[in-house]
Amino acid sequence: MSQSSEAPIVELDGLSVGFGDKTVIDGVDLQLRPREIFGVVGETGAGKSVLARAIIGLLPTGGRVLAGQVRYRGQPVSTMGPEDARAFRGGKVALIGTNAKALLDPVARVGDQIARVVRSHERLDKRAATARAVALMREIGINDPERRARAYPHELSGGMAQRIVIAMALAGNPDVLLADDATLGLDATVQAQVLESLVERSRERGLSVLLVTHDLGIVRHYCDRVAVMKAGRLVEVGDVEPFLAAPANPYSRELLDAARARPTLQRPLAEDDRPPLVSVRDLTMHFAVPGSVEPIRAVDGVSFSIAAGETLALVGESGSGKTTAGQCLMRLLDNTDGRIIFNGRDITDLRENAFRPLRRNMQMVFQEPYVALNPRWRVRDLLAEPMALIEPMTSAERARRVAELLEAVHLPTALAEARPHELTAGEQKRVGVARALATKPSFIVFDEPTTALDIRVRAQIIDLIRGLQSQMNLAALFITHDLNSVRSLAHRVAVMHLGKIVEQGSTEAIFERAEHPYTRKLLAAELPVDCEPLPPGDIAA
Amino acid sequence: MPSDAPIRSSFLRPALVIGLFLLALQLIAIIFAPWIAPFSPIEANPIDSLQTPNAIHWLGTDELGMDIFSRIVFATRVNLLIGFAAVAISLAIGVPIGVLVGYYRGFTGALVMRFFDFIQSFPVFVLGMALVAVLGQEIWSVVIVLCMLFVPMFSRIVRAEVLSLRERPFIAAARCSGAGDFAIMFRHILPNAMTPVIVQISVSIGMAILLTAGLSFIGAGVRLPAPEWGLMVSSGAQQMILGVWWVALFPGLAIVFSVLSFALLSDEAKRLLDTSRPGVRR
Amino acid sequence: DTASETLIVAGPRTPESLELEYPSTEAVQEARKNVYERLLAYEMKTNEDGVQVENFDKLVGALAKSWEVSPDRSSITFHLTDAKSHAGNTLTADDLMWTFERGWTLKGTFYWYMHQMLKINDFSAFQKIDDHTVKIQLPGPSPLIERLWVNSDLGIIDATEAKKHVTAEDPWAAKWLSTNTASFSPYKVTTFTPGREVVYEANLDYYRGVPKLKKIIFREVPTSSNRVAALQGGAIDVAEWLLPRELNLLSKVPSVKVSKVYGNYIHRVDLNNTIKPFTDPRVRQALNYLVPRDQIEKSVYFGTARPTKSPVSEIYPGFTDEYFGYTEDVAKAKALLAEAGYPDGFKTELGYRTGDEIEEQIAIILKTAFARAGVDLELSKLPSSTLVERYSGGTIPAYFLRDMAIVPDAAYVTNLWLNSQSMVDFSHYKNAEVDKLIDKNLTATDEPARLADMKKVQQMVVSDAPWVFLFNPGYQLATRANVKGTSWYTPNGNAWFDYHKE
Amino acid sequence: MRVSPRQFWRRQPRLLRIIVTRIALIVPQMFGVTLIAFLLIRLLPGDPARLILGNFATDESIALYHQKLGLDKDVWTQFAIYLGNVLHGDLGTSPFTSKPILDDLADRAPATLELILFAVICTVGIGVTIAVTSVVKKGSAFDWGARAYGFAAGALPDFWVALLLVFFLYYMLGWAPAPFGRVDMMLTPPPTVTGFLTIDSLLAGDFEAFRSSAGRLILPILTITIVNAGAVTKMTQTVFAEIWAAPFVEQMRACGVPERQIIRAALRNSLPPIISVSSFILGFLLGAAVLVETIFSWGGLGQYAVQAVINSDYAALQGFVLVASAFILVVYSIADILYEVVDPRIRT
Ligand SMILES: Nc1ncnc2c1ncn2[C@@H]1O[C@H](COP(=O)(O)OP(=O)(O)OP(=O)(O)O)[C@@H](O)[C@H]1O
Ligand SMILES: Nc1ncnc2c1ncn2[C@@H]1O[C@H](COP(=O)(O)OP(=O)(O)OP(=O)(O)O)[C@@H](O)[C@H]1O
Ligand SMILES: [Mg+2]
Ligand SMILES: [Mg+2]
Ligand code: NI
Repeated sequence: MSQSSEAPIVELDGLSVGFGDKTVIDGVDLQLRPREIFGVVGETGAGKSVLARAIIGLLPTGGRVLAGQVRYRGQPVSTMGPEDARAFRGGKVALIGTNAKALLDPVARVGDQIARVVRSHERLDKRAATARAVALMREIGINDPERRARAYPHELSGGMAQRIVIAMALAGNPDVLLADDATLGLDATVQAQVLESLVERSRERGLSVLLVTHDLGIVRHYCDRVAVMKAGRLVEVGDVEPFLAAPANPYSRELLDAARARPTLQRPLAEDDRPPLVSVRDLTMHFAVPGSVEPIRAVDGVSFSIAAGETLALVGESGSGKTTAGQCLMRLLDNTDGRIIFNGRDITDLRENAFRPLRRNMQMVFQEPYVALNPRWRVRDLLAEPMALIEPMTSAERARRVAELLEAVHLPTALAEARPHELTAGEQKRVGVARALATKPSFIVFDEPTTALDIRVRAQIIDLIRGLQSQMNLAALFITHDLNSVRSLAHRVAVMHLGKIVEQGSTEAIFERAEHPYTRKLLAAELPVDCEPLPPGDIAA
Repeated sequence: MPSDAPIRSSFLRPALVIGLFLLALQLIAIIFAPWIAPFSPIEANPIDSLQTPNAIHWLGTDELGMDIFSRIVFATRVNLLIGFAAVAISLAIGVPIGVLVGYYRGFTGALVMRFFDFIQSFPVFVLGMALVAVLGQEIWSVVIVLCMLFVPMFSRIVRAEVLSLRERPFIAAARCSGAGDFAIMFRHILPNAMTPVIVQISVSIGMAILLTAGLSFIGAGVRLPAPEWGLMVSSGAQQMILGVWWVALFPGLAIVFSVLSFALLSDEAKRLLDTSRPGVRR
Repeated sequence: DTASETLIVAGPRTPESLELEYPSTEAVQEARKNVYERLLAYEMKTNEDGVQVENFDKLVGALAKSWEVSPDRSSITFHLTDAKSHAGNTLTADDLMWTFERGWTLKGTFYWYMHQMLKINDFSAFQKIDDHTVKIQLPGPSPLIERLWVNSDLGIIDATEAKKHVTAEDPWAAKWLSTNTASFSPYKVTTFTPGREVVYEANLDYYRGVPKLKKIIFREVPTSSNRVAALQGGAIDVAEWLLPRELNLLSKVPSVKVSKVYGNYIHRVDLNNTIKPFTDPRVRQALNYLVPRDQIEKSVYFGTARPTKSPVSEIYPGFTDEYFGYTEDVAKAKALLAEAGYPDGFKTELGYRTGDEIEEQIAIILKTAFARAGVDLELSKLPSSTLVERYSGGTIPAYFLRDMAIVPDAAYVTNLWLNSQSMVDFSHYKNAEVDKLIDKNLTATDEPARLADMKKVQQMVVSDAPWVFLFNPGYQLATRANVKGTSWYTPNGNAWFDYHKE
Repeated sequence: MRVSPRQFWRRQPRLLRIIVTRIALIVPQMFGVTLIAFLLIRLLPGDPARLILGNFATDESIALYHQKLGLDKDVWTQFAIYLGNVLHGDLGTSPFTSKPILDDLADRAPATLELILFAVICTVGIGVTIAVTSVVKKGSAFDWGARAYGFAAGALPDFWVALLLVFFLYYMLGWAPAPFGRVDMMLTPPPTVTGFLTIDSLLAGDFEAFRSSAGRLILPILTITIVNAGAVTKMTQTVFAEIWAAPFVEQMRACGVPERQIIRAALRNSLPPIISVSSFILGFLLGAAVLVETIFSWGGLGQYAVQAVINSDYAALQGFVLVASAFILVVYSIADILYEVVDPRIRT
């Protein structure tokens, strides 16, 4: 699909960008041709975002162009006067950033925000601009755009907010779109919808798109050409198909392999007639919303059970109630209704003091690794805290135990003295796991242990849990929306949707013979690197 | 690892240097007052009244011939004592109240907060005058007035922090790890709630100095002839319009520099605490 | 033209009320002087500074054009003059009777004079003889039977007008009269905004003639230096109650005139004679020996004050300073203290009034001066209400008091402050002999004998030293140079009728 | 279907709900304030009767006077009577002005309000302008100046600044009008309509009075502004700087929205804290302006309250506390309402 004959719209010529004395973009040459969709992949910190911002001439504070230049249709961006530069941004090249909610003015109606951009590039009165905004919103696939235009950002879902940002980007009629991880953090299903309409719009309008992403699946599905970025350099640039078939660069190959890894499914445990370790019946958790009559039904009559040594995966999109269910299990939330039986004992109505001794047997690894660790405490103290639940220990014993735990989660002993903010996200997750293991519990709730991590770190964590499973005969509730990790860890899977479990079964059964339409949609939204693209309609439905 | 660079460089910031310098001056004045001050700070010597600044009386004399420089030096003791005492007492009372009220939100807590609202909405100086009228014109009365203002302030700050901290996942995690209410409140939450409090401490000392001066100015402060900056300004206030400027000017400057030093230190404290403040490392 | 007929006066505070019966503050006394007219007056004379002052030896008629006192001095008959009130009503005996009955019922100032001083026990003492004649019959003789009626506290209300404002709950129109005037005086109040201003307008029918100043605007300017600045700047015509230092400054300004009178004020430190160590006269004497009077006179008063050498005002008949021997003598003071058992001194509290700069300064000077004999004063600045409560309740050992006795009579004065029966003997001074002499002379009518007795009283009091004698601060008024006619009366309030502008 | 009161409530417009909620809160708060103020004020030492009666006090007349003031009854009866009177709009009569306290307050409130309203407007206007300029021109000399000012202003005692201004601008240079009173003593104040002399004199067409009253406002307002604008500057700087660095500002820039528009949008986002700090300053000044009032002989509420304390004038002090609290509550409520109105994220 590449049109190599035409002159490039945007051209990077030996561009280097630095922050202080650190070079972040290092001599990048790149040409963006008319009407092409160009993918840029690479791990965190590779310089993808900085690259996109360099193109639009708006480096983050402290950033400097060290060498080279960016040209738009031959004209160097750096030579534009302030007014030209303003008109250029949004009018010629538009940027779509990560985390759309933060990109919207929280106290302005979204329609007005789009109209504001329209009026920045065109002389229009307010009404005409608003009308244009509504039209753009409709174009980008927002239902009932007239009403939505009057909404404030906080009233929108993440996917919708992302569409608004796309509409803002399109509002100035640019030739080039720079989409910087535009769908990061969205649910797989929503991500697919948003990307779909973005690409569709671009093709319709004949725009060039620079699609920055982590996900090779996305590249495979949408891009014409791709560049792999590592530490500020483009290590490989080429058409997508040959690249996927045979990446030339070893780093590219490594990335591709990690993305392709498709573990074998866990077999279900052999049936036995012992009572399950954890059993949950009709668990219900409603949150009263101040000022509203209707409570949020976060968990709405959920039943499942987990046998000793078994791992149950709880999957479902964001907000479906997975974390809430897990926290009810740990009695961090007082469930509205339903029973929780642990090890044959009904723990539903136990008071905190009575329940505390039981905590040594049930632990939880929290979703956000960082915020679940007291920022003022050292790792040593964080790990020692739960030990008070077991038995009195001398400080020497405690220190030894801390060392053991760190080893168990493959962390260097030296980290015992560190504070949480000195750790990387992967290390923080591991400290969380170690903390849960400190009391040698028989049951752990893992809440999204792999999200927001780089592909390679993700694999390490999965390995770690897998190891624990087999060594300690640990029962686990494994909450995630990363289907790949479900494959490698779960014996059984429960699919949650809007507070209810819509389908439950062995991992194999769910992945291969899903019955419920929602399950199928969830599975389909995964954009694998190695299978045929699905017809778009199927996803957006 | 926390990079040492920003912290070290922030020690050289001019604001910090000025703040510490001014603080050091005050400490010197407090400790060495009798040696620094050339005259007695409380003895009237009417023969020398209202002398313009000169070689003997560097900053002049007031209506009763008391040496303004000596009084300013000695006043440092009074003013800072009041400031430190008020803030220390308020911290000791206000912080635990804030933690409890924030952690156990209930009717009592709401009542306490409403009471604080009342106290805080009461015009400062009228409250001060009334209290000093009830309690007598003592240093401790002024301290109590200030505590009435600061306790609600510290409680509020702590409470606000606690309210948000108690919902943070690490509290749930601590509970999972078997921490009881007391441990959660005072071992987990409190240390995390202290940053704004620490910043506020310094600000409050400054406020205390200003308020003490204001109270003295309207006659609800310490007892004459005790040297106190506000009182000194007040004794010169009347004459300002008649051209006698030095009596009010210099003690006022002392107030400004003193409060400024604490403001600067508070700002630097905020900055220092901020650098070690959590930020997810990617 | 109106500018020369309008006088703008600035004072520290506006009167609290126009009521005759209660407040007895300086501001109220001044208002009364202008909005009420009394029955009798003293003849005026010019003092050495050109100020009109009262000649206490010669009484003249006011609203009473003539009067008779019975030979035993136990009854007095007033014959009224033809006076017109602000409302145009003519003065009659009914006005007097209503005013007297009102005062008798309200138990305020009037009652105090009649009951405490003249010993009247029943209202029947007041009799209307005819429309222009009223007689007052005392149970016994009184030396004060005439002189009391000079006080402006005993002004006569225009009853016809006042009765229009009587209500069921308020049979004496107390509410209305506290903010309005109905009388036969030279001025009436047309605007009464306490805290801000009071506007007086002339009574064109005033019986002594039309006031030269048609309008007096009294503005409250609490800070004395602001009054100085305003006077210097020509924004006001008269500045009342300035500090000596300021008067000293103004006396050098040509456009301003400062008038001084050594009036009837007594400024002192009252010692509570029932609180240790002031129970011992030697301690009280010692303190009197410690006062640096010269220093205070120069540096605080700038020569506007004179030391008081007797409890009786120096301008009043019967005054003597011959027993006063308290010079500044530290050695003597120390000796007295040692004798009294306080060789190392003692610690005590000295109260003064919030906002009174003079007292504050003297307090600090006294602190330094007393420290020489080991007497450690703790200075308490107290709001006036608190100070008054503390000294009237007897809970403060020492405090400043600046007071005056309006009636120029030594027995009256000493009775007020030194008779142990008096409500305002706040120092709780008690000397049986003094009491006896005072009581006797409240009713005795033999003037020479009275003067002799009062001399004895002064001698005893000075030697007992119930107070720390300080100063007669005098009375001063600063005006623009074109304001003429300064006068002074015992209540220390200005009578604007005497003034005019050139 | 029957509509439950709750649902009915939910259906009302947001603004109405906010306002009604606020007003409903004021009533119990005012009751609490009345009660606490009443009890606290009874603790004040001092006996007004003595002060008023002076040398003519006798036990009899003092008792009579206490009876007149109602001081002879026990505290709770006094409170009940007082509350009843307050509900009927009667705050009592001050023995020190002989006037109904409500009249006294009504007479003095405009002086204070005129001063602090204009002062707050200047304070906020100047504070915000300085802050915004310094953030937008970060690192410039202006920015440094603004920062230094933000610090220094917080350290200035207002009474001292007032004195310095009087000394320099009035005594030395003679630029400022005399620093006592709200209007030249020679002039007759215009007839009272709003109580604001500047406005009343304009209404009366009396330009001399307007010039004089506006002139007299200069020094006190300057004092308050200099002292308090620093706090506004500092606070706005922090908030605005944070918003100025927010992704959405960057996004607007990336979309080519002109800078002026971006500043406006960012300022709009900084409004809530600016509103609360303004309301706080307004409430604070009601009590704190007493020092400035004293120096400029302003004759406002603050001075009235101070006099009331000095005289142990219970009724007047209570009246002041009541009116001050009501004022502060109203200001805070308005601020809360505005706060919620400008921030659509707050759920009601
Ligand atoms: N404002 C800044 N100041 C200093 N360094 C920065 C700044 N912004 C980015 N960097 C550095 O530039 C490098 C590249 O960052 P960039 O955000 O472009 O990475 P990325 O590839 O977009 O990563 P991600 O996938 O996490 O978005 C990183 O090392 C980062 O630390
Ligand atoms: N404390 C709370 N108060 C009110 N609503 C809540 C509360 N906690 C969760 N919710 C709501 O409950 C619903 C389920 O939330 P939950 O965190 O369990 O989802 P989740 O499946 O874990 O989502 P994610 O994948 O994003 O973690 C959401 O709509 C959420 O807004
Ligand atoms: Mg990025
Ligand atoms: Mg979750
Ligand atoms: Ni009623």
